[in-house]
Amino acid sequence: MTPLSFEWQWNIEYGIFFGLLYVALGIIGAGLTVVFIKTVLQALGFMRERHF
Amino acid sequence: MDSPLLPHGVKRCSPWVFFFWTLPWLALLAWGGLSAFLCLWKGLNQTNMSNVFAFALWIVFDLAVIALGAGAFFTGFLTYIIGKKELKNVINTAVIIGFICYSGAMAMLGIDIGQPIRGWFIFWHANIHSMLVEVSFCITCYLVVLLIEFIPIILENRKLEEIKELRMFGHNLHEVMAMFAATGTFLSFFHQGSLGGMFGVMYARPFAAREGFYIWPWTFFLFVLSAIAAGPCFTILCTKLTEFLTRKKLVPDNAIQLLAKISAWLLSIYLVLKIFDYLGWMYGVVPRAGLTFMDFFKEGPYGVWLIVLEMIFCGILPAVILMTPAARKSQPWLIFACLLNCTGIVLNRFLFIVVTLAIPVMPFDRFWSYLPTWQEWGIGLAVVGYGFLLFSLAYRYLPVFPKERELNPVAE
Amino acid sequence: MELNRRNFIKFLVGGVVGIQATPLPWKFTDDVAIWTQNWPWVPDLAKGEFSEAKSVCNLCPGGCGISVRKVDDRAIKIDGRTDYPMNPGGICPVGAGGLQLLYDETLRFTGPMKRVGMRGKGEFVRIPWDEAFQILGDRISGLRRKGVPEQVAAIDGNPKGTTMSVLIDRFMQAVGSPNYVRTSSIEDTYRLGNFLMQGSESTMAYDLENSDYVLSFGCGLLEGWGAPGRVMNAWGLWHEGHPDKRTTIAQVESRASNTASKADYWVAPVPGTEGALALGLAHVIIKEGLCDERFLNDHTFGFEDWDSFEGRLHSGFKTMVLKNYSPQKVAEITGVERETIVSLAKHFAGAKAPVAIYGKGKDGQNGSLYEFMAVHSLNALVGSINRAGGVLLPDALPLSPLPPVKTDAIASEGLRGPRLDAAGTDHYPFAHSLINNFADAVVSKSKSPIDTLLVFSANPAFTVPDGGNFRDALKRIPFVVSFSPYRDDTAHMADLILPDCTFLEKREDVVWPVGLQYPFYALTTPVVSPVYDTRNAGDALMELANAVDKTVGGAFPWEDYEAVVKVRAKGLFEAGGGRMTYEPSNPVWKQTEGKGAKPGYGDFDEMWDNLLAGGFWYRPVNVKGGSLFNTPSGRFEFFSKKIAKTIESASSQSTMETTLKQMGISVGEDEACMPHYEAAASEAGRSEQYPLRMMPYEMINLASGWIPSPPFLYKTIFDHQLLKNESFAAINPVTAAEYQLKEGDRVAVKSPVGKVTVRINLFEGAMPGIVYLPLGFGHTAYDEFIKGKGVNPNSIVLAGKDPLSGGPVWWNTPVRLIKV
Amino acid sequence: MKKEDHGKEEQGRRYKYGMVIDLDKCTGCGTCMVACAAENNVSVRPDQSDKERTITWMRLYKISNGKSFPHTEISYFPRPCMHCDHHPPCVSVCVSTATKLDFNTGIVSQIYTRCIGCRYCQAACPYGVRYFNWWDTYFPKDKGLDRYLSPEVSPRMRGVVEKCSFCHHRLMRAKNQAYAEGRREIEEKEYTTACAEACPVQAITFGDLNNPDHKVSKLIKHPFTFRLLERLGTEPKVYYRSSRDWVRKLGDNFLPGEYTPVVNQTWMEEEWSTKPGRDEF
Repeated sequence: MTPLSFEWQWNIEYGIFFGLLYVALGIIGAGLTVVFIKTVLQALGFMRERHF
Repeated sequence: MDSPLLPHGVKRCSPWVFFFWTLPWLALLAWGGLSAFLCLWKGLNQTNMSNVFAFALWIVFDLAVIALGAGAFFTGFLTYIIGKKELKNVINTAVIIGFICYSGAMAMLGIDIGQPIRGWFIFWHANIHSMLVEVSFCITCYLVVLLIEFIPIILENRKLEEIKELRMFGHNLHEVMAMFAATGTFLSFFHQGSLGGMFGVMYARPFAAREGFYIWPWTFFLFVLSAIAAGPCFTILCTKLTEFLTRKKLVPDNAIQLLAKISAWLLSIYLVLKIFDYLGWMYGVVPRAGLTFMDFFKEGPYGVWLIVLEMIFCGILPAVILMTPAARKSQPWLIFACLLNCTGIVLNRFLFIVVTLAIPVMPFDRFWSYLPTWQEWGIGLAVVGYGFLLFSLAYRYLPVFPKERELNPVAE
Repeated sequence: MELNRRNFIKFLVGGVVGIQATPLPWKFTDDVAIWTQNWPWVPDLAKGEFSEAKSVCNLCPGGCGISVRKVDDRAIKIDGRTDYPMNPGGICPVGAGGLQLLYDETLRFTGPMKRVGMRGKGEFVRIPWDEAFQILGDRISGLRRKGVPEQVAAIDGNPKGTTMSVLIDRFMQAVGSPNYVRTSSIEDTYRLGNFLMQGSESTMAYDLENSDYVLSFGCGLLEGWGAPGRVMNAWGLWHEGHPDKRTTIAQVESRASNTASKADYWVAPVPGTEGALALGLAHVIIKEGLCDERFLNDHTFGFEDWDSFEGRLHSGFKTMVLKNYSPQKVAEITGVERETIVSLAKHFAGAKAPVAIYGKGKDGQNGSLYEFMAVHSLNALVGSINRAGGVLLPDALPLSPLPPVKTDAIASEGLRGPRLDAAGTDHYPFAHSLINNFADAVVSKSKSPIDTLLVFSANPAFTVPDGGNFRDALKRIPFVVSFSPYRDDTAHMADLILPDCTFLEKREDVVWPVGLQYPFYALTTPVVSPVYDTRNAGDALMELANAVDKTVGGAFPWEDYEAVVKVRAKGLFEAGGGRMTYEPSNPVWKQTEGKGAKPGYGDFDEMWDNLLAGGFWYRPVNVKGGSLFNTPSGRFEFFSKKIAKTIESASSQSTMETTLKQMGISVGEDEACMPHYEAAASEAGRSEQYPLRMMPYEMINLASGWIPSPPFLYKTIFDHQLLKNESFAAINPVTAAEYQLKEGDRVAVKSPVGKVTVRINLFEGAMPGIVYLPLGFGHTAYDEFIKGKGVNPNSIVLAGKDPLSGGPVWWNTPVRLIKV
Repeated sequence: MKKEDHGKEEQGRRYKYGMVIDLDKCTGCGTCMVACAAENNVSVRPDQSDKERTITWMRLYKISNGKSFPHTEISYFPRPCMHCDHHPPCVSVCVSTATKLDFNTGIVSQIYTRCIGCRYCQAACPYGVRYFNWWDTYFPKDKGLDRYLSPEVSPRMRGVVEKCSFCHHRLMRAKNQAYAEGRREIEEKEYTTACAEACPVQAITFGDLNNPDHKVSKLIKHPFTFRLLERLGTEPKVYYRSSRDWVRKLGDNFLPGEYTPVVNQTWMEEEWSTKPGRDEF
């Protein structure tokens, strides 16, 4: 799964597969963090809550 | 009694009625629980699976629900990426159904594998050449996405909304939903496809084997197509069922019609390709393996009629109905077509899983047949129970249908 | 920041999230994955020092060489031996699974035991050995004191000539009972036929490896006939090289068995008419002038018509065959096409070194004497006797005899009495022992004439083809003692158990396996020390003798069993000419006396040590010169003078007709002395009520003798032979159609003496009108792996009597099918 | 699931163990099955008649020419793991890399402690050589049946897939032996499988297909040899051999008229031709 696990091979297939995987995970992770931080800031009043 | 929890300005049945309504589904869950316990404690000898039927009822259920759950990502895709505003009215339903299907499937898989305790090896010792690994990765990630999409809906619950932070969190999530939807679409596309790939790549099983493009056998693309063709139909069915049970109109027709129309087109395209696929297979893969099409149906309980059923009655027929606006607009026909369409996809998955394994490849081997045990049914139906339960709860306590209030004004 | 609920939760969540970042969860799950495997019921395998021990398998009389792989004192695998003449490398499935017979505790007796509770319930309690000997010794000496030693009987399943069987016989003599009964086997037929036609009482020495045309009348070459290891190895040799050059195998059998299917030709006569077929072939061979005139003239008697010295003209074999066995007639009897008979005869006689061999499946059951003689006469016709690739004439195995037994008055008195099975009487003049008659005699009397029955290496309750007669006999005999190491069907019904060691725990001799063309001798080695409190039956027997009384004990002056074996083995050394080494490059059947390897031992002790180390002794046989046959005429006898003489003396009291009738012979005086076909043997008892015929059939992957099948073997049984606990009857689809039977249907197979319920297996290779039941299922004892699986055909066999020999005719039981 | 680059594999590939089974010799006695089970600690349950679930690494299939009496013939296909070459159907599908094709020996291995029991490999294998442990292994201590177990072969746990390993532990044994004696190579006779060793008619020959001196590499050139389901492209390393057309026909699927008998093909200066079946008078 990671270059640490011994199945890992330094070839293009692994690059593509895990590359895409980590991109996806990255987006999800990033999105969540952003939302989380935003919420915290709003909660602490550093940022105005948008109403819609 | 639970009125403070109910959404504003909508009518809900009394807690007691609701309680009794949940009983059958709880019963199913209990049955499933018992079965699960037996399978985990005593082992898979509790099932009628065998070295011949390595995949059986559970995998059929898995693939079926995942295909039907495709409504979630596809509607999400249409709503957030393409920007079909009218679909905002069904997106919640789609998401919840998707969540139910995927979480249910994951739970079943957990019991299906012989060493659940080692399930995580799929990720840790991943063999990326295996379609099933691709499936596992994508499904797991996508389940997270679905959760993220589900959370805001939960946070819209009346009581939770009162908590400022949570409300803000929900709103913020909403704002970036498009991004999640995109990721979800990407992930779903691949796991729906890989589920098909799983069977297409079994090149030593002529009944399932397919040629393809680069590493992807045709089944890869066909599964994606059939999933997004059937997914919306399933969403429609669920909405209609809810409307029927609650005796309310919950979703404006334009949304339903749009879904139906899209599904009609996708189904038609799918069928055309599927027919080509069948022909290519019949005149390519099969004779190359030294077989003729009818050799697959020499003996055994699974006859060629299954394919006729799949392609004509559960394929072309619903496609035609959904294509003709008149039929599409009449509720009974619409529901009938959606039912057929969903049956068709389940049948398709059944053919690829059970029939493939029932047909011997070695000329001196015999045809096999298989009947699930009550434990297998128990776990399969538990997912259904779980689905009904979760959806009922969601409907009761969350504003699943944004237009419910204006479609059903209640005298205060 | 004060610690309120929310913060607490925050910390908690934060902590949990934090831990996920560490390798801890992975490590933990990984460990869990490993821990979950440490269940108590997953065996942990003791490591240790590996070693290989050479020995000989004596699960059957085949005597294959085995090499047992061990870890410390634990045997873990049985393989074949390449330094061994009988089976260079390979073994049979039973042998390969042998370790389960050693280690399956529920299959074995863990020590001497005494019955508690009902007879036949199989409930026993452990007792010390001394007590066991005490109980049995007292009982036997009691009978002796009463002056009825003949009420002691012994059933012996050990191969003839083995030290064990010699000792048991000796014990019975010392006790003074004539009722030493052996389980029947094809050996009986061979020795009898050999005795009558060739004047020798040793086994048939078929030189299979050198033959270029093997005509097998019913031998289950691939079902375990002869010495399986040797025969199967020969099978491999026959199929080496180019099809046009290899040995041809023609199988005569009613069912498409493995042998029949794999053979080059298959001829399917009605069971029991094989003799007629053989004589039909003889007819063609004689008529076409394909006989070996030289051999017939120089070495045979009774081929042509002849005058006895009182001037009576006797018709010879030739006349009889030409008169009675035209292909046309034989075709009618056997159901084999005329053309087939003619061309088969021509093939056979045309071959360079043809041999006609006779058998019935495995060796476990007797054959028909006249059938054997008919088949063997073919070898004489084509001169395949005393010729490479034919039937050789080796001298008997030169084991030294034991000193004669000194019997006391009681014993001598008892031995003078008649045998219960009437073997050797006018009815069965040549028989040594007839186990079926024994059972009949016990059952027929109101009070059992036998008080105490000793059973050695035998499971008669299961193996005797008599419709369950022997079981009834066992129930009636007051006291049954089993020396079996296994909880077999007979031991299950016993009162006292003196368990023997298994073949891997004791010293035992293997004496000249069935059908082998050269004298052979080998010793098993105790590969592991006895796992349980068991004793070599030989030692136990000697202890018992002492427990009986002085005189009986006096018959066994040796300190232990091995000593007796050694005494006998000395003869091998004295005879000389033996060899104890084997080179795969120079197999025994290629060697001849004198030439080839040196004996490989200087003095007897060296030879003995060699034997003790899993060694073996053999002496190559070459073609003889001078007088070949030890018959009254000194020639090969188509017309047996011994039979003539016996008939004459027997008929001195009564008329010739009645005498022949008593012997079950339906033909005239002269014919009775020659190979001929007895119609009665094949048509007996079939009627409107019982229109079909039941034939038990044997498989090499299912033990049908007294040795249980190792559980491993059930992996090799097909689910159309055994499904759950039901075994199948193989019948031809045509026959099935007559009874509206489909695959898997349940039917009762009913014979005049019993009924078994089986399921139907439609098999094209089954002769129409015959119901084939597998032998080896239907045990009423042993453990969960074996007990109650399928049915035992022996329990419904209606056994007729084979003319002259008196052995059971187990191969044609009239039956009918009743759909269940 | 990508097709590996074969060239890359073949590089530095020294051994390619394989098997030739002579079906004319094979007597269907089942010794191979028993020897295999005994050698490899295969679980033996009280009911072995449930052929869908019993474990038989080496399995005998009974075949018949279907002709009516007395022209009926039966024969047998002993079926170990085919150890498919280059791209075995089971290897690429395994999710947890629990089964691998050892490029150096050609043996398809199975790591029991790695297998998660998803059974995808079973679905992918057309030969049915893969067996799932539906139950816990059955070697009851109270029966003493655990005493004949070999420490050379690790026992399997419930819920994992197992299969024929070409008695891999015997290869290890031979290698260690050779190493101890300071040899680099192992002799042909030093490494053979339990089934081949036990076969009483020597119908099974085992050896290195890459080694021209080994018997197998000569035998596979015989005109009578064929492989099971060869046309599927699984490239089995187990070869069969039969002189009877009806048997050979059952070795693969053939469209009408596709099967062609062997007629006068030369091998070792001799002409070989197959025949329909058992000779008839």
